[in-house]
Order: sequence, then C-alpha cells, then structure tokens
Amino acid sequence: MPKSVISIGPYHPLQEEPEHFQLTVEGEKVVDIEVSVGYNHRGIEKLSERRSFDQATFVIERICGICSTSHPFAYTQAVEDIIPVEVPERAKYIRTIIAEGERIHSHLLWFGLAGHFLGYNTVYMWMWRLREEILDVMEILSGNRQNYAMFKPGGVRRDIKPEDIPLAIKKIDSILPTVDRLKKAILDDPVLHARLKGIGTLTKEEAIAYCALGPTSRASGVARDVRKDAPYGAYDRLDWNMIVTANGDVWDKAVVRLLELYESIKIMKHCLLNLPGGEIDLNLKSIPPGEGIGAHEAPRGETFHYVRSDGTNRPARHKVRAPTFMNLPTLKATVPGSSIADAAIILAAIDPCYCCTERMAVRSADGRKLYSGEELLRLSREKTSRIQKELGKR
Amino acid sequence: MTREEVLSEIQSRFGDVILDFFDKSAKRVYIELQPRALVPVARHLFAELGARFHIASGMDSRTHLEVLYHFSVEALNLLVSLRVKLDKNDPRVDSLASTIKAAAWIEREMHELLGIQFSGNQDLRRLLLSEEWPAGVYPLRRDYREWDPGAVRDRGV
Amino acid sequence: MSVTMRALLKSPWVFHLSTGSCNNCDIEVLDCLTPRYDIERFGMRLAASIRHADVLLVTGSCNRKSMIRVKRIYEEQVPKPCVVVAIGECAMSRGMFIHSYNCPQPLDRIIPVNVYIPGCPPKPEAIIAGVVKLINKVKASL
Amino acid sequence: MKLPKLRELLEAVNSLVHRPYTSRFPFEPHTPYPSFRGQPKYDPDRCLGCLACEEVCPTEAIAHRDLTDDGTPRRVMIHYTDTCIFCGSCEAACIADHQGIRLSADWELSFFDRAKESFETIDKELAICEICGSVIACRDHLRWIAERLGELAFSSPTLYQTRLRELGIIDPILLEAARSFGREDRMKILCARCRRQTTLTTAAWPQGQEAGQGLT
Repeated sequence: MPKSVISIGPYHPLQEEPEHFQLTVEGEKVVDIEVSVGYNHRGIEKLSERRSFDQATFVIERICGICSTSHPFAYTQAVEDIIPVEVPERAKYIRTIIAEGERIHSHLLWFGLAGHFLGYNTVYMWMWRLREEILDVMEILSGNRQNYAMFKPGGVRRDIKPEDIPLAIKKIDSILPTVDRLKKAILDDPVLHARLKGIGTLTKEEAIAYCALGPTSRASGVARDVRKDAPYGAYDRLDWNMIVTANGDVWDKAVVRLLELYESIKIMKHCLLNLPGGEIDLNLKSIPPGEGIGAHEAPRGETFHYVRSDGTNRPARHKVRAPTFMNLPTLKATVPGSSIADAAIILAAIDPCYCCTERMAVRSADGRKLYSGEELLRLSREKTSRIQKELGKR
Repeated sequence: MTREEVLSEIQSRFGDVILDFFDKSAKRVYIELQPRALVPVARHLFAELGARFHIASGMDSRTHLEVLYHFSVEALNLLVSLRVKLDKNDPRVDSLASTIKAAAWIEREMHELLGIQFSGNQDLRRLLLSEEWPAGVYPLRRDYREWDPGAVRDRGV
Repeated sequence: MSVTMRALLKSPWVFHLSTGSCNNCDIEVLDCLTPRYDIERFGMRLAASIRHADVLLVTGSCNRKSMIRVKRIYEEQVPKPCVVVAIGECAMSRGMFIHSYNCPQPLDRIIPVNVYIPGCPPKPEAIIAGVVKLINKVKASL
Repeated sequence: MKLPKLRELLEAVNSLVHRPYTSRFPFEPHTPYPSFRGQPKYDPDRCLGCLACEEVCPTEAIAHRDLTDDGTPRRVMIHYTDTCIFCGSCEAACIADHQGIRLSADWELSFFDRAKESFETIDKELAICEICGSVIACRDHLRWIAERLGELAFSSPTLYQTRLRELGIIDPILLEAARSFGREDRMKILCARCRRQTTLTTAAWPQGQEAGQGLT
C-alpha cells in the first residue's frame, strides 16, 4: 500500500508551541509520526539573562499563556533555592490559589477543545463558558484574565483583598453544579466510551521510558506529581488526592483531568477560605552566587527551571523545561498504529497544542493535496457520528 | 534505600571519575564528573535507581561549556545533577539518547543553541532555529553577537 | 472596490494567525467565539482556511521561521482586500521579545497593519471593540 | 439511556427561562472588576520624573527625552502603549507614594497609526546646572528630596534653593552675604560634578565668571 505523509501545522490557533506534525499513513493507518518544533522559538532563555531576577518573572510568564503561572512558580522556587529561603505563609497560599485557578481553566480549555475535535461542540461551548467564570475569578484576584503578574522571587506582588474573596468563592461555587452535570454526561456517554477507550494507549513502561509527565503519566499508572513528591507552596498543608488511573488511553487521560478539576476546585476554595495573615513578600535584595532548581506541577505536567546566579542581579543561566517537551515524544509511542480519524484526538490527549487540526493538510507522496485540515477534523467527527448511529443514539 | 546509601553507592562505584561532590541541601546534590564517565553514571541512576530524567541544561561559563543532567529520585525526593565541563574549543560528550529516550530532543537543542557535539546521537538536525540561521552561530554562547543586519532592535517606528 | 469592501464588512470572516505568541492572545481570540462574547452575532466567524478570510488577526512576535510564512500568506494566499489586525503587544513592537535573537522585526515592517489592539493579552471586549472601531472607520471612508 | 436524556432536557428548559448568557457588550459599556490592570497613566502633578519606572519596566515601555535646547528645559516622560504589558511594576516602584504613575481601568486602547498614536507623554520641568548646563533632575524630584531630608537639606545649596524657590522665598541677605565673599558659585544650583569642583576649589569657579550671574 502506498504510504503518504500528512503534515499538521505549523500554525494553529491556541497552541503553546506551534508544532509541525508529519504523520506517515498507510491507507487509514498511521505508521509513523515526526514532530518538528521551532515556530514559536523566541529565545526566552537568552532574554531572561538580560533582565534582573525580578523582571525575568515577566519574561517567564510569557513562555506560555495557559501556564502563565506555572513557569514563574517554578522560576521563583529556583531563585529561592539558590539562597535558600522559605517564602511567607500567606505568599505560599496566594501562589497556590493562582496556580490552581490556572489548572482549572486549563483543564476546562482542554475539555472544550477535545469536545470540539470529537464533534461535540456543546461540550466545547459549555466548558468555555465555565472557563469564563474562572477567568473572572482570576481577574478579581489578580487583575488580569491571564498573565497574572503575581509572582516574584521571595513572595507575591499583590495581596488578595479580603473583600474580593466572597465574590470569588461565589463564582467558583457557581460552576460546580455544571461541572457535575457535565461529568455525569461525559462519563456515561456510550459514544465517548466507544470513541476514546483503548486508543492512543501509553503503557506504564513507555511512560517511564519517555519520562512522561503530568496527566499523561498519571493516566498510565505512574503516580508522579511534584505537588505530592516534593511538596512546595501550600500543598503539603492541604488535603487532596492525586488522581491516577491505569490504562493510559485517551479516555483515562480525560478522566484524570476531569477528576483533577474537582481537586483543584477543592484546593482553591480551601486556600481562599483559610488564607493565613502576615507578610506577602520577603523583599529580597540580592541573590548570592549559586545554582537553584525549581519545579512545579503545571496543568500539563512538571515544569522544571534551573537558574544559575553569579552574584549580579541577573541570572547567569536560566534553563526552562516545559512539560510538553517531554510529553511530545510520547506521541511516537501512541500515534503509530491508530487510524487517521483517531490521530487528532490522540495528539490532543497529551494537551499539547492541538488546534493543529485547523491547518492540517494531507499530502500524498508526490505532494498532491489529498485532504485539507478540515477534512481530518471531519473524519474525526464522522467517526463519532458513525458510532452514535451504531449505538442507536440518534 | 535511603539517601545516604544511594549517595555512598554512587561515590564508591564511581569514585575515580567524580571530580566534585557537592551536597547542597537535603533535596539537591550536584556531582561533577569526567565527561567520559557520564553515560555509565547516568545509566546507573536511570536504570538501576529508577531515577527520572528531567532535562539537561547547557551553559557557557566563560571558561568551559557546562552541561548539567538533572535526575530526580522520586522516592527520596532527591534531585541529582550531573555536571560535565567541556572544552570550549571542542565541546564533545557522549550522547545519552540511546540510554534515555527523553534525552534525544534536548541534545538536539543543545547542539543547535550551544554547539555541543554529542557523539553517538545520529539525529542532530535543527530543532528550533530557522533554515536561514548561519551555521556556527550559537545564540546561547556568551560571545554571541547579532549577525542579521536587517534586525530592528527598537520599537521599529 | 468599495462594493466589495461594503459587502465584506457585512460579514467579515476572520483568520487567526499565530506567529510565535505565548498563546494568550490566541485563546482570547477563541474566547470571542464562545458563549459570553459570541462574535457570530455580528456575522463574524473564524474561517478555517486562509483563502476564505477577509480579516487576518495576527498575534505573536514574528520569529524567523514564521516571518517568511506570514509574508507568503499575506502576499500570495489572502484574497484582497484584506484587513490586518495586530493583537497584543508582541504583534506590535514585540513587547518582551524586542531583543530576542529570533524576533528580528516587528509585524508592521513585514506586512501592513490596519489596526492595533494593545493588551497583554487584550480582553475579548477590547478585541471586539478594536474590530468594530476599524469597521466604522472603513465605513466612514467609503 | 433515559436518564441522560432527562438531564439534557432539563438543561434545555432551564436555558429557555434564563436570560441569555452572552454579554451585550458593544451595545452596553463594559466595566472591568476594580482590580483590573489597565493602561498605566502618569499623573502630571504627582509624577516626579525620577525614572524609577523606566528602570524597573521589564519591557522598556517607559522612556524619557530631555529637551534643553528650546524654551524651558523639560523632561518628556513617554509611555509606549504598544510595548507595555500592564504588569504594574512601574506603579509598585513609583517613589511618589505609587501615585505618579498608576494603572487605570482603561482597556479599550486600539489605534490605527503606531507612529503617532501609540504613546502618551507628560512634560516635567528640569533643573539645569547653572555652570555646565547639564541635566540634574526634575525640579519636582529635587523638591521631593529636600522635603524628605528636612533640615538636612540645608547641607546642599542645590536642594535648599530649589525648595526655597518653590516656596517663593529666596533669602536676599543670604545671597548678598555669599556675593560679598565672592563665592556665589557655591550658592548655585549645580550638578554633582560642578558641585564637587566648587567645593574643592578655593577660588570662585569657573574662573573669571561675574559675580551674581545665574542667580535670579
């Protein structure tokens, strides 16, 4: 059977790092995948070395919009690890609140887009509607819908005002019943079961070999979560569960994210209600020479920052490792062997930058265009409706 | 295995290739190695201790090119960083990609941004930079200078 | 020309192009489609293909890899007349990334830009208001 | 299969009776939450022109130009809307009780011409060295320092003279006394370099300058 190559990308709205996927297909089956990145390379590591430790947080924030807290969180911890110092209790709680708010909106966003790919636009609209409430909460607490600018080495920049808390709690509570309803609707939908179970499976061994992170690894049964393994922030003072499932298929990745939503809501509410008093900032004056490492469990997995200081007010070296960097190669294990119709959702399941599908084009070996990007999305949706018909739902 | 056992085992097994052993804190250990010993030590950590490979970070430290390989032993909440110092004129180190799959990409990235050669890594194609980027110009090196005469470094109006 | 422009403004189809952004502006653009803002009320919709687009929403600080592609898209693929909207600081002056070795030029040196919407990221309201402002300006000049 | 159907039906009925979720934005004005971080704005009265904001800005969105050639010497503080990321560092660093530059609630900032519309400026009056003509600082900044120092400000003629001029009381006896000693150069508003020179030299500096020149 002739092999053809499908190029996905590089431009798609919504992704952190525009990537370019090349799927080699044989008929309907994907036999190989090649990922290339670099469409989003802005030299952040170099830029961060031009700025002072304090200013660098803003550069770091703009690595990724959805994880705009995760990177500063890891970075500030790395800087604090150089000295080393512990930030004040109140600052820890505020950091935790912002980080969990981000996790909630990121997971909701993922659900919305996954629904979009599968042809469930209702899910898309509902999830993004819920997400608006969380973004409102973030605007109330931090002053912006995204890019919160709350973190600084040694504490946080802004305090959470006590008068804002009741409104924030009210907004968080208002999404709970809808999330509940959606959870039930998603978990007992036979079509989704048929569509997602058993595809894109990442086994436990593969997850360990590829050093997969975050929900991608937890869905494969690897209990790996920095918040539990090496507690930081306020996470060791709270009561919450790590969600781990066994199968590693797309369904499990979705379930992990769905259940994590509840944990995050729980953590966020608890922190808001039990915010300790005191200082919010240590007012660090100088950073001694040395090196430090910080890690934070971002919605997509662990972010890892290594900062070297040479005693000046600028980082001498700053290495950033985003979770997707480790999760993307797992596609090599999950995508080959699946059908093209499933490829979109498997790519999406690691929560990379999945709007790839908007600009996909399938080419045969001689470069002739066979399918457009919409076509691939259509294939994915057709499969859903086919299953729906088979199950007699429509 | 406790933290002390793990560390003393590394020290006794690889004592002759360890140049510096810096026990920074309860959670962080930095080990400086001779470059030739990188692969066996990394394999020991990864395969036998079950440590997770985080990332490698290359750095130009004026006198050397340093590469740090960060591993974490999750059960002990311990981060072990292996440091190798490479000669600036011929930065060359053995590739970890065959031992640890996850190291393949970061080696590509370091090769591209810092110009470090990884012997044994077959796939050192460009990962991030564009095709027009001149060969031999490494942006993360300290002596990097703007090479593009068309670049605009003010607001551009 | 003016007839096409008039027709175009009735229902502008937008295409969204990320040239190396942090994603926030892209999400805010998508947010405009979701229930709270719902720009389809005004006949705007996200075009799936660049060849159907009337309005190009550009986000991000063009990096070397995407610069060439942005130029090619604007010069060869977009049907004219086409309106270019720069969203976010990166697409204007490159904001944070002004000294980045991989972002050599601001967007308006690469392609002509009709309206700039500042913000990091701009609120969806700001995006809508900016586009509405542009439409009003074009209408007034017809 | 029955239960999910009921659930969805309930949702549909609910949506029928509730008012639409969609905001009526372009037809109704939108007010962000009070903590919203919008466009930073200079307060021309409170700003001291000290450049602390320019120093801390992570994106170089704040700049200044010193105009000394024509008319009153002044410092133009520029805020570039097209570079600002609304982080609030400038407000946090502002020495004038965080009032000199403040984040407003402005979010509708779109413009058409980047060369002309993408920045906002305010003018601050500059103090110029009376000997060499170089820029010392903004007048308001000197006044602020003098106020902060209290009586200690009288150790520096630059500071107390700025303060006294601000208040409209320049002591004629004092100036006359200085003049009669032939060292009125010590009574001038000077930049740091010229101040060092006048303090170190025993004769009036620069040599040969007429007494009383430069004092108003």
